Amino acid sequence: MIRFPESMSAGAALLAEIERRSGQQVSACYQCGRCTSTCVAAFAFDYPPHTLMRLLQVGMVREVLASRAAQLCLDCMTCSTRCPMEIDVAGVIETAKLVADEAGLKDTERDLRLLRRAFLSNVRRHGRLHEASLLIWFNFRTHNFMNDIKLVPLVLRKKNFHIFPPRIKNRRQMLRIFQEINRGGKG
Amino acid sequence: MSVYSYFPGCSLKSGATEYDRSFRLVADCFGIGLDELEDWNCCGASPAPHHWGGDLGILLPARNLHIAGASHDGIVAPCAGCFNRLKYAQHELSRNDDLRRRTGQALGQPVHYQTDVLNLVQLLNREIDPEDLARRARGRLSGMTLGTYYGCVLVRPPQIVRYDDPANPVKMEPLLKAAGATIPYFPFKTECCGSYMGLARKEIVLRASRRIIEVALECGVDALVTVCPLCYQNLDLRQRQINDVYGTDYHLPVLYLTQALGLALGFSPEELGIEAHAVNRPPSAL
Amino acid sequence: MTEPTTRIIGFLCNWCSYAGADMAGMSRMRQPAGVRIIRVPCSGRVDPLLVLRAFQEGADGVLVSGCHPGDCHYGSGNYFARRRLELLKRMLPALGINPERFHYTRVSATEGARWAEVVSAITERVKNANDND
Amino acid sequence: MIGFFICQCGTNISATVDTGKVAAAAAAMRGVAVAESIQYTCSDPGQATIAEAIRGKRLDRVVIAACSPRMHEATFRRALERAGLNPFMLEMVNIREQCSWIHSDASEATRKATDLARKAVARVRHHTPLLARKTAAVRRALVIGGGIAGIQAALDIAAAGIPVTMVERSPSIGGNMARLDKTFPTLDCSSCILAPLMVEVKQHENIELLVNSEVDDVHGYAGNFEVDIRRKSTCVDEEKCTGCMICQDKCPARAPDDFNAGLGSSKAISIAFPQAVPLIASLRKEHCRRFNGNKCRLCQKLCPAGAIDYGQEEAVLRRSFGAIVAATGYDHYDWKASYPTYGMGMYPDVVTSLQYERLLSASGPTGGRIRRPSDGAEPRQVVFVSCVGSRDESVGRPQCCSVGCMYTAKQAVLTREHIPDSQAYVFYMDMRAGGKDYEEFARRAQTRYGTLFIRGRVGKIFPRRGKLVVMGTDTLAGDQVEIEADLVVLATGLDASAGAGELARKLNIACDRNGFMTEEHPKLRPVEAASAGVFLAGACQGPKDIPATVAHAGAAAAKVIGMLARGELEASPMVAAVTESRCAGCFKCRGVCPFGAVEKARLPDGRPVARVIGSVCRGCGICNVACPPGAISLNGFTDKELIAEIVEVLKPDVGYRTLDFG
Ligand SMILES: Cc1cc2nc3c(=O)[nH]c(=O)nc-3n(C[C@H](O)[C@H](O)[C@H](O)COP(=O)(O)OP(=O)(O)OC[C@H]3O[C@@H](n4cnc5c(N)ncnc54)[C@H](O)[C@@H]3O)c2cc1C
Ligand SMILES: Cc1cc2nc3c(=O)[nH]c(=O)nc-3n(C[C@H](O)[C@H](O)[C@H](O)COP(=O)(O)OP(=O)(O)OC[C@H]3O[C@@H](n4cnc5c(N)ncnc54)[C@H](O)[C@@H]3O)c2cc1C
Ligand code: SF4
Ligand code: SF4
Ligand code: SF4
Ligand code: SF4
Ligand code: SF4
Ligand code: SF4
Ligand code: SF4
Ligand code: SF4
Repeated sequence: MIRFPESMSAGAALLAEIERRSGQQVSACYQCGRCTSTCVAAFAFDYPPHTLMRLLQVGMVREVLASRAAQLCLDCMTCSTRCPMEIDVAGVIETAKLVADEAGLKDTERDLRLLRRAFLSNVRRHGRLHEASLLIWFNFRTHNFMNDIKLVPLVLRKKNFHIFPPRIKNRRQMLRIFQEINRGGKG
Repeated sequence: MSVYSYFPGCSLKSGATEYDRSFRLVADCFGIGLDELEDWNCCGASPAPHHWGGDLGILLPARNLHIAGASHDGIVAPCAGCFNRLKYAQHELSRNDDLRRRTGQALGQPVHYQTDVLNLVQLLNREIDPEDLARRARGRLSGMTLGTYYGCVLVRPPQIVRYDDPANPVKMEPLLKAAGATIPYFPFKTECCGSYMGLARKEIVLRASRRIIEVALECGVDALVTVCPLCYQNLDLRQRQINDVYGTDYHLPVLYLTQALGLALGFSPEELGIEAHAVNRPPSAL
Repeated sequence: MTEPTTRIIGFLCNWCSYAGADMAGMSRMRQPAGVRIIRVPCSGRVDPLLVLRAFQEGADGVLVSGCHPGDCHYGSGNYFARRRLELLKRMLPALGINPERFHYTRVSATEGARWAEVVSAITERVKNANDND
Repeated sequence: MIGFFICQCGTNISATVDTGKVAAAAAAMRGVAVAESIQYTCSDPGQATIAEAIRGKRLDRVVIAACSPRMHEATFRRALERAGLNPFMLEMVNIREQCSWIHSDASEATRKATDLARKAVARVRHHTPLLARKTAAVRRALVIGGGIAGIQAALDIAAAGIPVTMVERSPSIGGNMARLDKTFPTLDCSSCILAPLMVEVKQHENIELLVNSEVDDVHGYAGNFEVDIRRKSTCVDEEKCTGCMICQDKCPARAPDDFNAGLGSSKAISIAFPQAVPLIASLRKEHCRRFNGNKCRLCQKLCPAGAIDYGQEEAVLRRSFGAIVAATGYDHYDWKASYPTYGMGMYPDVVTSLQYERLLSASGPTGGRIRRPSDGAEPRQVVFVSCVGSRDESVGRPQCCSVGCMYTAKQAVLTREHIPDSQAYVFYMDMRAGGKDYEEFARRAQTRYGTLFIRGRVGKIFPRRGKLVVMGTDTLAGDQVEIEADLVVLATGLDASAGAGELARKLNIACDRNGFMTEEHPKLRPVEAASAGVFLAGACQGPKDIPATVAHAGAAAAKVIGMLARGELEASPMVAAVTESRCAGCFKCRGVCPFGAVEKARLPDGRPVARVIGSVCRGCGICNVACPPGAISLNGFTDKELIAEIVEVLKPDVGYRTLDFG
């Protein structure tokens, strides 16, 4: 049950933070559902995009932060370009995702978080991404060894395909960038 | 001759080498100089902006902008994702003093970020005169019906990428038409293909990409044309997975724009790397 | 009477603010006694020169009150008033008049309570306006 | 000689203000011949006291300190008039609402009342007698637009015996209502109730009907408008044409069918629709072969009435009117460019609500059978999409179309009536059914006619195997929705009619941000435009359904009748006036006047000066402030009067703190 005004005041600070960082006004949403209508990932969400907006409006911000939807959103911005109220829905969800990370809510969609982290540590180490090693690493972590393995020969057909990770030269600078980000806060 | 800083990005050096190759071939034909960016790094793709407060998604591409400096006529990023990240970084750097300062700190010197950032379609629109292209096209595309697939990040968010109509982009069309192809109205040209979920949440990608292929076939296209390696990967490399899951029997070729133009200019499918695609059965008219 | 009265000239438009002041009276809302109201058809009739004249003649403060945006009986009168009076307000310091002594506000015909508040608040501010700043 | 009367209002005033003391102070003021305190001034004895004093002491000015002038100024003006004085030689002092009722300290209230009395006495010295001027008004009204609004207004005005000219730009009157099939909430047939009224307009002895005509230019002012009306060339002699339609049948040149909203096609020479009024043909040159370099003259050869005249020229008529009613209605929002996700018009089976009305109508291109435009098949699944181009900030249209919900419910009902085994789906955001019996109607659509209402917007429409897939959301169920439709109907929003802004400029009236003409007050003056003598009727003022349109039009007619019935207009004398000798001809006044009340005039020596049109000026005084040489001033609120008030009320007195300029 939603209890007003408790729910509103409980979520007020977090909502204000999300609105400030995303630059969006959540109260402008009139629940038309257009964002949801063409979201390609919504079928896998626990709450569809318009419901995320509603939960924020009624102060149930924690539900949004802990939602699978916030993690699964592709940030494809389809919803944002179609919202009749010109709300950057993707931006709101994106911000919720960042706030959730900072709040240490790490239980949902662990695989996805792992993958994103793996990608970035790959970049941190090499400066560039190496798709094959990422795939293998990810499959090991998720114990799903056959995931996409059939694609590998298809990729190997391509000319100039690098078996070994490419590396950039100025890796010191790369590290500094990551250090700077960590210093900037929340890491 | 115009010379551009060329930012290939990770994809064009790994899973999408044929994109890199066909781009160089086409660029050569029209005297477009490409100077690969020295020691470029990954732009951060999708994960970076989702982590560590989001700023990583700006600092990574910022380094590339900085390296590009002002030396050329602009920096071109064929990968739609890279293009988006570069534009985004540029936008944020121009309005956020603190971010600019921090970026400078990480780079060890004040960041240079004002370089003109172009995507591949923009570059070709700028450098290729459609009439010239029509004269040189050897008819390999004529009679072919192509679906232009723009995807998400090439046109969105419109206020940042400032490129084409976000709801109905049309900038690829003049080039392909000049090359002899027929372009029907394709209503799914900006529907998302499922993005980077292929590894972790495959069902999202397969469902989204299947829709795109289904509608494309409904529109009678012989092949889809894209400028994004991720879109390519979801639509072509995973087409067999789609067939497995949905019991369909799709064989819809997916070409990079530069491959399609390359065909018109007389290069062979092998030269353009089309034969290495998952759906490599050439469209009937090839 | 211990304190000298603070005399404020109020230019009020007939349709909204003057009616609002009447409404405050009908509701018997106590107000400081120093305000002297001059009725005008529209705040757009208020010439900045009239405001200056009031200061010249010794007014402690001047208040112009008109309709809310969109409510003007003449459509755009309050818009003209706003433009002219904003300009005036910016010029006041140059004329040696503390801008705290001049106020432009909006009160509708039904906002009796608001009028009473405006009068009290502005009387206070004029009283406290320190011309040596 | 000034008379000063102060009212006790029983104890309303006298309990706080010492009226005797104020009267005594007033008696000492310059020019005051009498000063009296009266118990109830507005009562008959009170008024008699004043009248006596006016006559006995030969007063020429009167000051009354009592309640608010908003209460009794008119009462006392009449009293002055009855006593033989010009009614505008009165000045009131508000010592009740703005003094006795808001103060408790008697000495302070009394001092304030005295201040105010002084200011009024000073002011009244500057009063001059003002005369309410009367101007003759032309007893003829112009109605622009011949939809149901214009028709209703014209008939009402004409019924009062006032001649009307109706100007309609299309070849027939009837407007949008003529294109509707049945109307909510009663489902009566639109043309059955409209057609008799159209015919009545044509036949009414007091109505001059000019179709294929537009207003070119408007000069003058309330009571005396001079209007140029441009009659377009249609190559058909209206007097001769009998409406036999032979020309239309035989004409070889196809042309778009505007009446059927682009469904089907028409001919280069045609009669707009079978019930058209007047029933005459018009030729559209842009589609005619003869006018495009070919030889055809078929219509001329075949016309039994000899009505065809290829050389017919445009004509401009000039008419005089006392009042003008704008009834230009609405146009349908062109949704295509703004909704690429709905196919931008690429799919023939995505139609607009108006096109659907034509598909439903027995007089429509399908003879009242619902058929898909693409293949002529009868649809089973029909999806309605509300709010297309309405309530959508992303296409710059935040407004509600106000009729879409209801006409969509109606169309859903009619769908089931036409095709019993069909299913209608309505995507809606809120069901706006505010009128009488509207909600009940909408519920019946749901219960009796099985319409499925889905609360949510549609995101995309695309074709699949001969059908249209509609992707939307059911926000109540919290899930995505997909419907395979045979036909999709878009409830497109309403725009102001094309050219409404231009016409408004000619009429010197305003349009709102959505392009609709602006009324003077949204509640209390809903049919008056900001320019005197111009009235609004129907959807030109904002989206409206038929009942609201008819009520609005009737109200506009009543205002016109009220204005023109007496044959002359009485203008308040509290208007601006120009002292021509001072006027520099800069026309700053003209630039700021919200009502276009200032015109350019020339003195006999050719010098341009401003002149105020008394019947148009509304007395706001904005011009008074704008005039650099102080040539234009507002009667009753002159600079002199206002300055006298300021100076007098601030006269230094003991105990006052004054500002030290230095
Ligand atoms: C699809 C649809 C269905 C509807 N169904 C219903 C219903 O069932 N029940 C209901 O109550 N309402 C219904 N309505 C609303 C109804 O159509 C309007 O209330 C009504 O038509 C408004 O009448 P009007 O005379 O103000 O405007 P219009 O009907 O638009 O008439 C305006 C007239 O002015 C003419 N004109 C325009 N500009 C000029 C100019 N500059 N000079 C000269 N002439 C000009 C036009 O040619 C036209 O003849 C529906 C509306 C739509 C869109
Ligand atoms: C809570 C509320 C808020 C509203 N807010 C708004 C708003 O913000 N904006 C808006 O536009 N509208 C508003 N309205 C609507 C508005 O009140 C009505 O539109 C308006 O008052 C109707 O006026 P009327 O003269 O028709 O009826 P009424 O105001 O009801 O007047 C009818 C009069 O007739 C008298 N009477 C009745 N029967 C007889 C009889 N047999 N003999 C003699 N006299 C009789 C009554 O005593 C009364 O004085 C609101 C309504 C409500 C209920
Ligand atoms: S950005 Fe996220 S919520 Fe919006 S449409 Fe894409 S996946 Fe769905
Ligand atoms: S599209 Fe916009 S207004 Fe509609 S539900 Fe989504 S966020 Fe809210
Ligand atoms: S004139 Fe006004 S103040 Fe005097 S008795 Fe009448 S109502 Fe009361
Ligand atoms: S123009 Fe002649 S042929 Fe045509 S309808 Fe009129 S009378 Fe008949
Ligand atoms: S001249 Fe011929 S084409 Fe033109 S309207 Fe007459 S019949 Fe039709
Ligand atoms: S009336 Fe209904 S359909 Fe029209 S805009 Fe309003 S809510 Fe939408
Ligand atoms: S502003 Fe004054 S001077 Fe200028 S035209 Fe008007 S009346 Fe004459
Ligand atoms: S008083 Fe107002 S309405 Fe009259 S002429 Fe001046 S500005 Fe126009």
